[in-house]
Amino acid sequence: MNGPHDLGGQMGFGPVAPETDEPFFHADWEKRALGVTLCAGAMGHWNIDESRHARESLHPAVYYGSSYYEIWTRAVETLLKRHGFLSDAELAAEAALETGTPPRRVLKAADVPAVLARGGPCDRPVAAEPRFSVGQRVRARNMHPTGHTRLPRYVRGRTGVIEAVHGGFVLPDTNAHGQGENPERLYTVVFAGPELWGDGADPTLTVSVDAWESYLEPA
Amino acid sequence: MNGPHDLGGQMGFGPVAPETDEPFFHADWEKRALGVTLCAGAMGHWNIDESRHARESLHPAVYYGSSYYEIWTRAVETLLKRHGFLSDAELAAEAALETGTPPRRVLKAADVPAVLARGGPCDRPVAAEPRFSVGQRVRARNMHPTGHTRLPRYVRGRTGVIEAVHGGFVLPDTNAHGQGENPERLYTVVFAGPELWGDGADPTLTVSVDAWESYLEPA
Amino acid sequence: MSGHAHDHHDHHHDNHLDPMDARVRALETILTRKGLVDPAAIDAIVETYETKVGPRNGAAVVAKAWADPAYADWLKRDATAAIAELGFTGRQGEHMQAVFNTPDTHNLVVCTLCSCYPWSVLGLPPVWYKSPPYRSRAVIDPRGVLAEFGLVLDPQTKVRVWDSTAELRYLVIPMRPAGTESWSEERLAGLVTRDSMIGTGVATAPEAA
Amino acid sequence: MSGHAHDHHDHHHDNHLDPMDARVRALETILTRKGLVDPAAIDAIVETYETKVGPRNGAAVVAKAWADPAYADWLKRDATAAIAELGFTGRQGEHMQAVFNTPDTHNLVVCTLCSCYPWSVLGLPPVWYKSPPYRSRAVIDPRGVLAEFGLVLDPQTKVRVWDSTAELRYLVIPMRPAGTESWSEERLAGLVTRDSMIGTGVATAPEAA
Repeated sequence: MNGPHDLGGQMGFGPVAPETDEPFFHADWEKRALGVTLCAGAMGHWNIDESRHARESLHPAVYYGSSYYEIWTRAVETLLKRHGFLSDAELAAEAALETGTPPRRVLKAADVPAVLARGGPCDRPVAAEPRFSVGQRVRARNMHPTGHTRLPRYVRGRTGVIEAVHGGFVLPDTNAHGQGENPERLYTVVFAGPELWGDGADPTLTVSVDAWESYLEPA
Repeated sequence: MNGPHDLGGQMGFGPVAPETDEPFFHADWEKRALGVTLCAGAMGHWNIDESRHARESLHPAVYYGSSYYEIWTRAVETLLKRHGFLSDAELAAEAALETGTPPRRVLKAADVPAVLARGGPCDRPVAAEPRFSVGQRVRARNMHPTGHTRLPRYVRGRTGVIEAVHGGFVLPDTNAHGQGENPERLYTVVFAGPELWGDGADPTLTVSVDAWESYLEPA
Repeated sequence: MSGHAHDHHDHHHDNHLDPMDARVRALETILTRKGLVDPAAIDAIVETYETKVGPRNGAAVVAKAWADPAYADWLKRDATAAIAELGFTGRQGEHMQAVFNTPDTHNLVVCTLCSCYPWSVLGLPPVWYKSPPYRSRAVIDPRGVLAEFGLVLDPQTKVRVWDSTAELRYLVIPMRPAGTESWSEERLAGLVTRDSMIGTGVATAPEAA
Repeated sequence: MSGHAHDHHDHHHDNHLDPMDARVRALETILTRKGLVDPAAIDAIVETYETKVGPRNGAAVVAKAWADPAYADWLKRDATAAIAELGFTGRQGEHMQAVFNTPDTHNLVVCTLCSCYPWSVLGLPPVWYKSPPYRSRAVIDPRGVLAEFGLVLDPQTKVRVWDSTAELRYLVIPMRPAGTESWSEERLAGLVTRDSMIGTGVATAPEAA
């Protein structure tokens, strides 16, 4: 979706504000928000693509008016409700009122190190030969799906060069919507600054994205 | 600028909400906001392009979280401050504290009908022959200025057809920034839906924009 | 729109708590004290758009175009002059263009970049016209938008969207309803809704009027 | 950012009034009561990223790459394996790629679409990395962004921006500072800042360390 999250090239947000000696967290609730988000995800009822789509589906006023842990919190509430673990009545009452979906698993403290160290690899074997090869010129498709995608708007319709051909990876566009992993090959595609941003662009700039095969067409 | 105002093709704002028997105003302050904005503009110290740029320069969280009269109010405060008519101290004290810039003119009630009926035409003679002709294929430039522009992001880099060649009009890109009216010819350019939005687009759709000559290049 | 977005927006319609009320009042007070703004001029502006300049202007233009082929032709060639002939001129109507619906093509007007709207013939724009849902979707999903207004076009009908990116202001001339052949201009004008002149509606059928 | 934007945002740093505090507390309470979340697991997650997984991991990788050409070569060919060799694996580091700064090219990592970041070697991302100013501008005006970090590149230096749009996670290997020829890996690691591994900084010069 062309949502608020697709920020490449947008303007009007002001300067970057690096913090000296930035703390790990700026409030205790941020620690709990991180933990709740990871524990809820560890139940195994949704994947990272569905999580990302829940975040980018927040109203743009909310997305831009919220810190990132607030975005995470609002999104995990959405996911918990969608999958039957939480109700609006429970949130309003601040109490557990319903039985809800039984979880596939619950993350225990003792398992945290192993679970974090394992992560969630999303490479998958793909039998087909790559459609594109290193050095080939390709165009990022001018696509505007209403669902989740990972092709940012600023490269769509622009021409770049394949720099690396990777193996297969889970396709976010279907995986986010319960339509399967449909692994496709991934490519690193490099775009010249002026191709992306026009005549005034920094001529020394190149930008790469990692694009699934169906995001690309021969140039 | 690629600001929050450039909404064509963005997603995530929800359904349109038509109101039955919508009132002219939803609160009394909206009436005063309209009047203050028009009266302040009638002093003659800024033009409509500078006004629009003040609105689109609001932080995106504010722009998307505000009603349109709130956007107008925040922008007119910016303009009044920029041109020396108002200070933050005055806004904080809710009182007139400083003399400020003398206004070129002040709109009186008796003059309102004539001023509104006259409006502010922005057609200007342009001596040069048009660079493009009706039926010609043109490409909207892939430009990303940091200042004001009226070429929406969704047509940039896309190819359309000149449908009408108009006369000269004040160029917003310079006029918004006190860099002169620099009138250029205006063209109505029509784009096919699939050219703008890709293969899934409504094949019966065409969209036109009105584009100044320097926004276009031969396709 | 999610429940949280509603959390975020609802206060704009809650006049009792709206901080904009105090903010605009303070602004007007300061500017009045400084002699920059005349409150009576504000009253006159508000009165103009509440009582004088509104969609009845546009409806008169449309009705005349329906009733008088020569006028329709003039409107097609030089809308600014043809509309001025009826006395409708001025702010946000300085450069007008009339676009005519046909059995083949439905026209829809939007301003994706701000809130450009033909004030001189339609008055002040409605809230939805200025809001992100309409501005974002009219150019990519016009049929979806029209459905939210209860208007379902024939799939064969072409949709032409006019994005008001410059100072041209567009007035849609809806198709004249059947069964109105003998009607006066004044009676015809009663069929012309504001939405039909934006393109989010069509003219009212005589039996419904 | 305008004063009004500050109005809008400042409450996020005012912990006393922050409604998020109550919201997250309620959420954790409900989920705990329902047996879906174990508060001790949350504690363990927080402790992991406060004390175990952070930029010192990445600094060890960089220092080893500086000290050991064979390791640097392995890191270039298969960063995931080379980094796992040092014990750094897992969440948001499953598929790693190391990108090496050279006298000609400076690398910069961003995630324009969300907040993708190599947790296994850098820990949790800083607030600015996840925020719209950085995410929007890194791909269109990287030199302007770097200047806000106090880093002014030679105009001849090429800037290569890596937008983390998939599950590959990028670790920038900054250039080894001159005058460190005899240094141990451990001492070298002390020169490797977090920002130098994102590309918003360079390694600390020995005289400044």
